[in-house]
Amino acid sequence: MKQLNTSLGKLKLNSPVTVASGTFDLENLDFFGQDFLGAFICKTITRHSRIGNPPPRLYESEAGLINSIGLQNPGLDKFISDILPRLNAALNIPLVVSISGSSITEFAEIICRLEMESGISGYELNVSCPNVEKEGIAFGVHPEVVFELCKTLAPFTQKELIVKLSPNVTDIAAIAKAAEAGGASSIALINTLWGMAIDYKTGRSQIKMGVGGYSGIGIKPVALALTYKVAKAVKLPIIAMGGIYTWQDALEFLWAGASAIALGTANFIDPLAAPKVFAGLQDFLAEKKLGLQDIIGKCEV
Amino acid sequence: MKQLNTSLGKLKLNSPVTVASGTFDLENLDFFGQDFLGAFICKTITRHSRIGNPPPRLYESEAGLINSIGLQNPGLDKFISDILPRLNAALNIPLVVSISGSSITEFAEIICRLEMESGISGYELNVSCPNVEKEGIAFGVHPEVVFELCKTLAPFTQKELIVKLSPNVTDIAAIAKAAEAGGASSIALINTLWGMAIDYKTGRSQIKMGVGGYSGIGIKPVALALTYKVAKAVKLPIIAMGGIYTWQDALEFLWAGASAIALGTANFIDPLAAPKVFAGLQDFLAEKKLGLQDIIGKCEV
Amino acid sequence: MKQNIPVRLDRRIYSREELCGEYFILWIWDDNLSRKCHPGQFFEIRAHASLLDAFDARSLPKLYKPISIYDNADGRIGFFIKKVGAGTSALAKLKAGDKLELIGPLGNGFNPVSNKRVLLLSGGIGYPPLWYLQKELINHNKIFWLHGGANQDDVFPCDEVWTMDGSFGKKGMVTEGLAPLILEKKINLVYSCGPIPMLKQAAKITRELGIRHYTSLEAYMACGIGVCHGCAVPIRTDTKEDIEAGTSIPQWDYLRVCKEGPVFNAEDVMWSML
Amino acid sequence: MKQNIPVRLDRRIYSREELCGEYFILWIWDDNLSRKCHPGQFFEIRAHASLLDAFDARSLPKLYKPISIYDNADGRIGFFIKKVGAGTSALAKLKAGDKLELIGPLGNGFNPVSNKRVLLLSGGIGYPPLWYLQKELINHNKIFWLHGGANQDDVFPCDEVWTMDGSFGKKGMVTEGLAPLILEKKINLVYSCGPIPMLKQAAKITRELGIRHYTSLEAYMACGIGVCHGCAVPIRTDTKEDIEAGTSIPQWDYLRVCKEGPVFNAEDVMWSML
Ligand SMILES: Cc1cc2nc3c(=O)[nH]c(=O)nc-3n(C[C@H](O)[C@H](O)[C@H](O)COP(=O)(O)OP(=O)(O)OC[C@H]3O[C@@H](n4cnc5c(N)ncnc54)[C@H](O)[C@@H]3O)c2cc1C
Ligand SMILES: Cc1cc2nc3c(=O)[nH]c(=O)nc-3n(C[C@H](O)[C@H](O)[C@H](O)COP(=O)(O)OP(=O)(O)OC[C@H]3O[C@@H](n4cnc5c(N)ncnc54)[C@H](O)[C@@H]3O)c2cc1C
Ligand SMILES: Cc1cc2nc3c(=O)[nH]c(=O)nc-3n(C[C@H](O)[C@H](O)[C@H](O)COP(=O)(O)O)c2cc1C
Ligand SMILES: Cc1cc2nc3c(=O)[nH]c(=O)nc-3n(C[C@H](O)[C@H](O)[C@H](O)COP(=O)(O)O)c2cc1C
Ligand code: FES
Ligand code: FES
Repeated sequence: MKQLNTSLGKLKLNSPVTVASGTFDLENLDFFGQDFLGAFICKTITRHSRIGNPPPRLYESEAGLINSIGLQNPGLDKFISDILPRLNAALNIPLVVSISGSSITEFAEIICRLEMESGISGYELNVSCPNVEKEGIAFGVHPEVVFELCKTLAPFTQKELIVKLSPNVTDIAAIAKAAEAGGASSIALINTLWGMAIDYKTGRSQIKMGVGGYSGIGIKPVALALTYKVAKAVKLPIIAMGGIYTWQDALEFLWAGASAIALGTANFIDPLAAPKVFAGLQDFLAEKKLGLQDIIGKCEV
Repeated sequence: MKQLNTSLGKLKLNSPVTVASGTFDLENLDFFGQDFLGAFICKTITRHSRIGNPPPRLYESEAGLINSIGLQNPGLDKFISDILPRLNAALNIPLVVSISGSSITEFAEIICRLEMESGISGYELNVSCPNVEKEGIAFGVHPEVVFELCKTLAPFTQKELIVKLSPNVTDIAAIAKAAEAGGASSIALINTLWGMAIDYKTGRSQIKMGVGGYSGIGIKPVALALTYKVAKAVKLPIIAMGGIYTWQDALEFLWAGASAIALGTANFIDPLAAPKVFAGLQDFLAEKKLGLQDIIGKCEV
Repeated sequence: MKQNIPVRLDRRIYSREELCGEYFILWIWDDNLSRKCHPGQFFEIRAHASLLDAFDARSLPKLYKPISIYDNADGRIGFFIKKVGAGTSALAKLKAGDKLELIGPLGNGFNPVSNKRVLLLSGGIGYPPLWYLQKELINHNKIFWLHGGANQDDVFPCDEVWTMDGSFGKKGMVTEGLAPLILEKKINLVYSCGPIPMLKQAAKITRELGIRHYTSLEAYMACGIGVCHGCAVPIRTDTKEDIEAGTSIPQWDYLRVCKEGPVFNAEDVMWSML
Repeated sequence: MKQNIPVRLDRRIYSREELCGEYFILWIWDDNLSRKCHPGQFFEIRAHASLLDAFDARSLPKLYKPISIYDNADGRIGFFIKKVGAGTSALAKLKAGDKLELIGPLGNGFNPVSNKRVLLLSGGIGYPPLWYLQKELINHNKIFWLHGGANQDDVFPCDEVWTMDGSFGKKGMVTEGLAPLILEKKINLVYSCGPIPMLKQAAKITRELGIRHYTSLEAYMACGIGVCHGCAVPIRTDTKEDIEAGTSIPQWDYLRVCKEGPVFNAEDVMWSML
């Protein structure tokens, strides 16, 4: 598997295939071995527990999934007491903890508390969840705030500091640059697009909250365009996601400039997506006698 | 057909089904009669002719189309001398002329010139084409500029003044509000999303320009979410588009708040899409004994 | 309420049965898998699809669909399915010999009981999980099964049938028959599965009569294995005393139908929020 | 170069032929349509799809694919197709009796000529339009047909064959044989169709030899009827004299392969931009 080594800032990964926050948990590892994964990114944790959004929370459209989970999670304390020990016991790949907050102070509080724990290789700052009004989203759209956030948090940790960006913005490159200037060590993108579906018979929204987050194969062209734009704008490594189902999809993102990719909705479509993407990449590179470094960012227009 | 009457600001339409700029021309009317359409929106015209982007300009992804036409058009003068007379001779439905410019003055110049012609029922201001660098796109993303644009143009014409918005922005509602405040009489949305595709084998972009505009069924959830957001934000009527293929899709947008819809990519997928959508809407409303006004904006969350 | 580690498998359809209306049954045969299943559990199933279909762009692979275990005997597991939309239509096209993708068994399942007077209450496609339950309970309990459907295409073997249009059995909502039957048959335990409005009404009745009632809920699912939190339903977890007001306030949480459910104590479900 | 108003039709596949490699031929039968077709024109075709498939979400309907008229005789129209991707794979699955969706005839087609010594040059899937052309020209002209392919699966009946791997005919690029043949056979007109690099090379040769050369270009298409401007290729429209420099500057425009093409004068194509 040597061939598929990659790195994400300070993190060395044994595989460019990782999993997107909120779409993968230890249960998935009942289906395949974790060595196919470069890292494990857990569901977003907030300072206090969040009950999440009212159901229905899911709707599958023609080409993807609309969700409205609303960052349901047990909160930082329960994460540390219950979840983290279980993750540490189970994992032998790097664990990245996804966190979100409603203020820079709250982010800082979470990171400082997590710094006291062992078994964490990095943080993913979720400033981009479209299902949380006036919280994550408010951060993700303002370059100045993202800059401040990273500048505040970077000194607290030596670990990988990933900022996860929203596609629902006018200029994602400006935000990526702000994250870079602020001291983030890599960029994750994209979180979900705004999405909605309505029952044509009754006029009722298929998602209780109305607008939800849209993911899956239908967003791939958008995710790829934004990956390409961000790769041109910053030097930071990128972990790309958005509609990656197959190893061919994964290659597109690597060519566009991603150092690693994450599978989100694909995990629901096929619980074996990760090993399949891994195997496909491995065969492709072997056949073409290429290494990942010959692909990453080498796209031609 | 009485049942399917609708209106768009100052325009009375005999059908809520219209066609999206750049995807439909007189040639399409070889396949069906124009009475199925509420209006005819022509390809965007600019002050001077534009040669367009280098090929390849098209790529079909899993769930839609990526295009990079680059607003190729013969320019205002040729439009007036060659195209407009042909449109007027052929059409007995309202003609909306889509226009774009690189400055407010240029937009004004075009409208003033077109006001001297007859047979035009309205203008669609394309401030949102993702395939034109620093032109259309620069307008569409700044509420202040959209406000100024509308404020400048509104006094020049008594005709329907539609502003067509880009989805590639942080806050589409703010831009729609700016258009409303500036004096636009209706809103069209959405133009294409940024989209890209790469040949996984070679790393070559499938579109010569790299990033193009993504349309088709895969963008439907996004278009619907943005239609809903804008319908909540402004009182102006909306002409909605983005991935509408079927009459069921059309109903979703009507529920969400659109007074009319437009078919874009669907015209390529099936040249008979418009009459099929029309017939489907008619049957649905007849069966449910509903009028369009019982549907438009009546979505429940 | 045992939870086994679910497996992901492809299995050939061993046989297929046609029923009235839009209903059909798919059988698979797997002795090992069969031994792991309990009444009330379900599988996520799908007509065989490949991720690579998305690349070929012929058809996009879609989510698995949650389907209860309808029967489980002699190594054969049955899925009793109603065709309602895209996912179940794809399943409806499968023939014996075709491949089925499976994840399961999933969920908590019903608690086995004995020496009880049990009433089973099903509505429409709520029927299948109760069939398997009934088979497990029948030797140790007295069972009465009440089933309701829209019309004669929605009714299946049981003790008493109601249809909305009166085309089979008694006419009306099946819950109209519930209270009298509970009293008449001296029922001390109800198991139910069906549409939410029916379950809500049934829960009200059993609550008023003070009868224990376990209900199996439905929800739209993405993962089926407890990962995505998409299948959440509001369930009472505790009560907190409000000293000042002298009342107790229910504490509740969104629990996962696929993991903590699909079977819940009807008392604990926050019906007003559903 | 006649242009008829294209029609949109569904037609049953009358018969299907299998060829070597990934090639096959689909025949339809429609006397009226047949009368409207000219060599070099094409149809947009597709395996029957419904917009409503998108709603059912079983499969998403995709674009039509441009396919040349390969043959047109006795009311039967043939499409000679190579399976290369999703669209042509869907066509490859069709059997006699299945429905084909058609839009056409489209494009300008080749200009008919007589009393000429004509060379046809095709590469790979550039073969089909030249077959129809050849049938129309054969009685009034002297024809020599040169064809090239990657290997023996890419060759079809003609006068001289080249393959890249030498598995059939001469080994090498088919354009290597072009100049000698033009001279030897005293050719005064070339018609070509094939991959861009081959056409580019051929255009250079005919230009140097001062031979008229019409070439049929390919492009990715969305509408096929001249509406979307997606199939643009750079074509010289005029020349402007640059008085100061004493040179003439080519004026060019992006023309549509589906409307102004697919056949262009090879002299006019801005090959360096392709
Ligand atoms: C734990 C569990 C066990 C189940 N067991 C069975 C079973 O044994 N047999 C069986 O046939 N079905 C069962 N279902 C329901 C089945 O999962 C749904 O009918 C199926 O997911 C619908 O998918 P679809 O793609 O065919 O339709 P969709 O396209 O998702 O929906 C089509 C139409 O059906 C409606 N609909 C969708 N899901 C449901 C639902 N869950 N209940 C009512 N209406 C719905 C939608 O509003 C829509 O109008 C079970 C569900 C759960 C959660
Ligand atoms: C006017 C015209 C006439 C044509 N006549 C014929 C014909 O008679 N018979 C026939 O088999 N084909 C013909 N073609 C080509 C045919 O249209 C394409 O092969 C087809 O559109 C490919 O679609 P797909 O979905 O199968 O493959 P895609 O998924 O679109 O592409 C699959 C692979 O093929 C490559 N590819 C795609 N299109 C082309 C192309 N045009 N040329 C070379 N490589 C391509 C892609 O880069 C990709 O690697 C014609 C094209 C034009 C424009
Ligand atoms: C059900 C669901 C839950 C998600 N939860 C989170 C989350 O908690 N934190 C986060 O940063 N992203 C979350 N996401 C977004 C994904 O991590 C990912 O960015 C997005 O789905 C796009 O990738 P995909 O198209 O591969 O799914 C969630 C997505 C889905 C579908
Ligand atoms: C090939 C193509 C050309 C287009 N040209 C224009 C244009 O000239 N002006 C414009 O305002 N929008 C243009 N659009 C955008 C469409 O009008 C429409 O907003 C978009 O495609 C979304 O709708 P759809 O998903 O139904 O195609 C074009 C779209 C396509 C696919
Ligand atoms: S369906 Fe994902 S948690 Fe239940
Ligand atoms: S394919 Fe649309 S103009 Fe040629």
